[in-house]
Amino acid sequence: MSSLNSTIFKLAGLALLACVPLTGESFYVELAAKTLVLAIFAMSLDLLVGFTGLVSFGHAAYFGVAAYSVALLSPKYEAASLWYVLPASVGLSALAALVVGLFVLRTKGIYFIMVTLAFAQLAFFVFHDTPLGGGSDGIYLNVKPTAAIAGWVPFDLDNATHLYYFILGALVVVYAFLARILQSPFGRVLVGIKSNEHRMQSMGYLTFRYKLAAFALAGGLGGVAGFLYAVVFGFVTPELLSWHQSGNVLLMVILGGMGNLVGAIAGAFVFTGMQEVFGNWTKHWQLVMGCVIVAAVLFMPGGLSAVPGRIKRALQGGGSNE
Amino acid sequence: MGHNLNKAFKFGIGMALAAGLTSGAQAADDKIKVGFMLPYTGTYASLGNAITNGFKQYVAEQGGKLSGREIEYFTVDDESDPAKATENANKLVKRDKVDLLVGTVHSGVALAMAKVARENKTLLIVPNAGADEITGPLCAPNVFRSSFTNWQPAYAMGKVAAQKGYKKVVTLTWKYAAGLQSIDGFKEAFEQAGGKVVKDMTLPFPNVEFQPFLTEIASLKPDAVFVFFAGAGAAKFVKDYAAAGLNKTVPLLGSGFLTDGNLDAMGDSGKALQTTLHYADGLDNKKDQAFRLTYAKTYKMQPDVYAVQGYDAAQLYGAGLKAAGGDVSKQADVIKGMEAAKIDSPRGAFTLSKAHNPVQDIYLREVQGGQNKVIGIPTKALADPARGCKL
Amino acid sequence: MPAGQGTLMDFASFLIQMLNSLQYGLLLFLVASGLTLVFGIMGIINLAHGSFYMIGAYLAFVLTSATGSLFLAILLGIPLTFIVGAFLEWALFSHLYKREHLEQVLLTYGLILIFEELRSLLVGDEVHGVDIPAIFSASIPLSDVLSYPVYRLVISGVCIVLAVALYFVIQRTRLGMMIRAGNHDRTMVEALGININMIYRVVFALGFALAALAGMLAAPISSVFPNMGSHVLIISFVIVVIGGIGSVWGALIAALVIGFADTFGKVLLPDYAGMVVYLVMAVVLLWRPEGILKKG
Amino acid sequence: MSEIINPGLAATVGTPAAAGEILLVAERITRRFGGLVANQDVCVTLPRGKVHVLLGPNGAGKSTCINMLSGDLPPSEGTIHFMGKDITGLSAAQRSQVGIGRSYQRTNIFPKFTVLENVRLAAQSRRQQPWRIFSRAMKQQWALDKARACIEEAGLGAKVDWIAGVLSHGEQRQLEIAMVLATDAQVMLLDEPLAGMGSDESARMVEVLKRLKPSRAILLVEHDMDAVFAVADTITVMVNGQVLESGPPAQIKASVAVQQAYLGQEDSFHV
Repeated sequence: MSSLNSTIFKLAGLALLACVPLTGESFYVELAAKTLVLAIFAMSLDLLVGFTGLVSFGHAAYFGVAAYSVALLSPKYEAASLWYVLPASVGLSALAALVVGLFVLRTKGIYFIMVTLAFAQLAFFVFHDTPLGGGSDGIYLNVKPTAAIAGWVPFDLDNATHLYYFILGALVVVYAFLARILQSPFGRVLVGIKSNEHRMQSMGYLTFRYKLAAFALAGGLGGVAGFLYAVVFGFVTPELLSWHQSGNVLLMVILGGMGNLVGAIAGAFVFTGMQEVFGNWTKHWQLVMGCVIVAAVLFMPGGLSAVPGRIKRALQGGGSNE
Repeated sequence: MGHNLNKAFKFGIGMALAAGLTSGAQAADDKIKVGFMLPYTGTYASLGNAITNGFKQYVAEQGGKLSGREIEYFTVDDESDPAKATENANKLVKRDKVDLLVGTVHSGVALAMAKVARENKTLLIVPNAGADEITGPLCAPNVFRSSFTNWQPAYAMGKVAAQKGYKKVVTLTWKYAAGLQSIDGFKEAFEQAGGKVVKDMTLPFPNVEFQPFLTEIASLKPDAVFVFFAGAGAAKFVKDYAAAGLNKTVPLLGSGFLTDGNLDAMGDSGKALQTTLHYADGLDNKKDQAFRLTYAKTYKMQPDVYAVQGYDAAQLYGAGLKAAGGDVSKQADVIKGMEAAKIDSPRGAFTLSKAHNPVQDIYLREVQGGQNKVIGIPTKALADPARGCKL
Repeated sequence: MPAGQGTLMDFASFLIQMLNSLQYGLLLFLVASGLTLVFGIMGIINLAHGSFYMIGAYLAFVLTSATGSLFLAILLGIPLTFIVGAFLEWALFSHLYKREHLEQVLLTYGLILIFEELRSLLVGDEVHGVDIPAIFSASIPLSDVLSYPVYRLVISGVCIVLAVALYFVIQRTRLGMMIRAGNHDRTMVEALGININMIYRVVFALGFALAALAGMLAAPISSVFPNMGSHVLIISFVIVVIGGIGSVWGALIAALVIGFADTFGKVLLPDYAGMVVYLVMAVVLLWRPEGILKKG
Repeated sequence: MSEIINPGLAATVGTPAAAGEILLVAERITRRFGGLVANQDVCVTLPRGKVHVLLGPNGAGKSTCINMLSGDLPPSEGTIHFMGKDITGLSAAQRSQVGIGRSYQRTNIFPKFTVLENVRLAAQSRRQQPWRIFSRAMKQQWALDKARACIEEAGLGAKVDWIAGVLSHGEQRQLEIAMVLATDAQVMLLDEPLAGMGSDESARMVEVLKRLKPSRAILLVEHDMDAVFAVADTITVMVNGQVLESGPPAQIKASVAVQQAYLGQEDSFHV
């Protein structure tokens, strides 16, 4: 029954999201589009953090690599083909993750967290300092990619509504892709690595390779989000790769409860929601945000997805005192 | 478990919708809507506040109305974060539907704002960011600036350096647009007049470990050093420069931001430093005296160049509104009014170039007693060349 | 460096640049040492360490303004930050030891936001300077145009003294023994009847005080400004990774290496200066994934 | 315990292998931790069809020895050969792939997974196809069959769908055996599989071991003397990281040195 409900709720959520453009409020459509992009980003990180047990604090690097790829691969005043820049930018971010993974997966625990962070900083400086990236002021994407195939244009990314549904479609595809992968023997190995990597090794799994594959995959999916971000905003800057972005997406994953794809999506919505509400409420919204984060860690282990269960337990008088 | 997820999911959507509702536009049709997109947190927070104060001071001086219309303010903290710039600009443009967008300090953010303004045909006044492109290749009929281009003060300093007889100069800046464009402006004037820039050095923004560069300068022994730094980094640079003893043998020249808003932080090290900017302390001008008095009374602090730029943004808009009779829907008339305006600024009167950038006097200033005292006007009515602008 | 490269850098400049590297490296060490202790001994990943540095610098500004002397400011500041550190450990960090690193990351990330906003509310967003104490304000001439500020040498001296003191405390004192034991096996230490919670509190407070001291010492030469902690944080991470988590000596070596790489990177490869330190880190990781010196 | 021969196991249990064939040889393996020598010049030979028991007081170095054989610890000196091939430099995962499986002294399972999933993962390791990311793990019938067979074999048939973490201690040890079985290990290194088990469970485990014995080589670290003498073909006694004596159970039982060094301390030594 639970799984029936689950499907119903997922579809209801999807229907709700599909209705957003009907409001006609272009700002909110764009905000929702951005949140969906972040949701894809959060799901990609969840593959690492929630399912493989790899706490990457540098995931923004792959987001940024893809975003920059779009800007750099597109001609300055003409539209690039979507069918070329999308695979290319996603491929480049997966490749970047593969290379970085070769280094960082040699480390564990705290090291891994710090080393992923440091490599993301390296990527940040590649776009920030070298002639490649256009410096701290970033690069414009003057013309959005076109979806034309031999003269036929199935949809137009310049149209906000089309773009929104394109992103919503991408979200569904990435969700289905990840959900499917997690059911596969490959996915089961990743979850096994999270639970007990040592045992996986003693059972004959070369876990490094699996982790590397997961790292590159997550980088590529993060690249999908980065690609969409660049298309939505038409502007890329090194800040997209900054450690604050890495921290924010980690926050979304944790808010939603790790190892839970729908949770990651919810986390992205809660995060942008909090930013909006607090930001409109007070100039010192970051103080409120910080307090919420600290309180969430201290009093809400397990993330948002654990909240309903905790409330239920508390109401039944058997609340945990964790 | 699945059950919980979905509750979480619904919660997330609920939150997002709630966010939408609480922040929904609550327009009052009779007021003119002005949106400030400025830094109110982080490194540039004090600049954002000064600009806001200046703008509001002018409006207050007009009795809280421009051309008989009340002003309603909307503010967004841009955090000087280019990654959020487009979204933040859209908050004001698309959500709040402001009539005038004012912002910002950070050049990268300002470029993104200019893009949003061009796409949505919203009137934009940039009250600080000096990126040459905004009134250069990216200029637009609805984009104005009440401040300067990076090129302007640096170009003036290039002339000053040549006049002082320097032949060999080394430059140093953070490697970002504002710095590099300043260096270009300096070089243009200095080399036209026969000088030679022997080495350009850069370091990543906002890195402040200058020691290796000071050593390099000492070994090159130039006639002078031209730098672009601002804020905290500038204060640190000036202190390091003095501590290295270089100030005794190699004169330090800079664009005015080197010594603006941070003189207290640099202490004695800043003494007698010469910089060029479109504003200075001790201007012999009634408008300035009145402006400073009111500002000090209202906000309990001294105004700076940023406050002036905010004040002039309001004056500029006021001139446009007047031309359109207070009707913001006649944007073409507003723009015409702004283009034709002669702004009686505390910095001295200025007009706008075709590219919508001030044509203004650049002052040579010297740090004296904790102030940037004007000691000369090397270039009168200097206009930015606005290369690449097709207006 | 051979004389043939004189066009790139003459020998005197090279020596001065070496001095610059050393001085920068030692200051980095001071910040990173507290971080590596907290990482290594308590197993806590602390993103707020950069904020501790920022707090130190602002304390130096506020206390120097109030007392008129940087010495007094530091004398007051050290116990003050130590107490605040102990309090933070009690109130927040002590709940994190058995939590996952992820939650530690999150909580300390939240703390950064809180500290920055509190700083903004209490002291404002302006840039401030702190005067170098008069007796150290002189400079020593190194060449005909360049002199070296005495205060920078003083900072280096203080850093060296602190490095030696840390070594002494960790290797030769009872507290150090307990720290080293706690570093290796928490349950064993508890079995010996040692109050590990107290050790952790002291170590954390010490880490806080060290970072704050670095901020206080650096305040006169770096100025005091918003978000000053974030650059220091990342570079400290790199140092701890290179040196090996928990190794104070490793941190010292790594800090000097980074000081060297950064200084010469800026002069010789200006377009790639930002990346140089991270490239150094990547090379070290290839060579030794657990850092130059493992913990212990 | 039923006598069903499960299809998944048939291939492994019933392999007609030459009994007595030498599978694993460790020669003079030594392990140092800093200045401490945990194992010195230990030699172990494991032929197919035999159970080799490692005995010794706590701290004698039995676990270190198993860790070196399984690849969890690289030896400081000495060589290890499997079926004539030098495997000294192979990692634990690689050794598992050639046919060496182990269980751990401290229960080492996936506590949040079901019993079936624990063993299925072990079975899956024999035919890894990581590129097939779109097939469903739960539709790989061969792995499921094999997992169920091994669970049955280890005596956990009734608890296939339980969450591993809630099993009793003894059941978790059985689960470990099932996981080793599922990896088709030719050489099984079992670190105290009977620890913490009730007498019923122990007896059943001894039955399992006896049944597995003919087709494999088994190295057993165990304290339960009843069990040891019930299954052992060879016993090696270790003290202070060195081999004190090695031989058939009768020889060990009779050894004065062993009596003094080790068995003398054990009041439970009775046959």
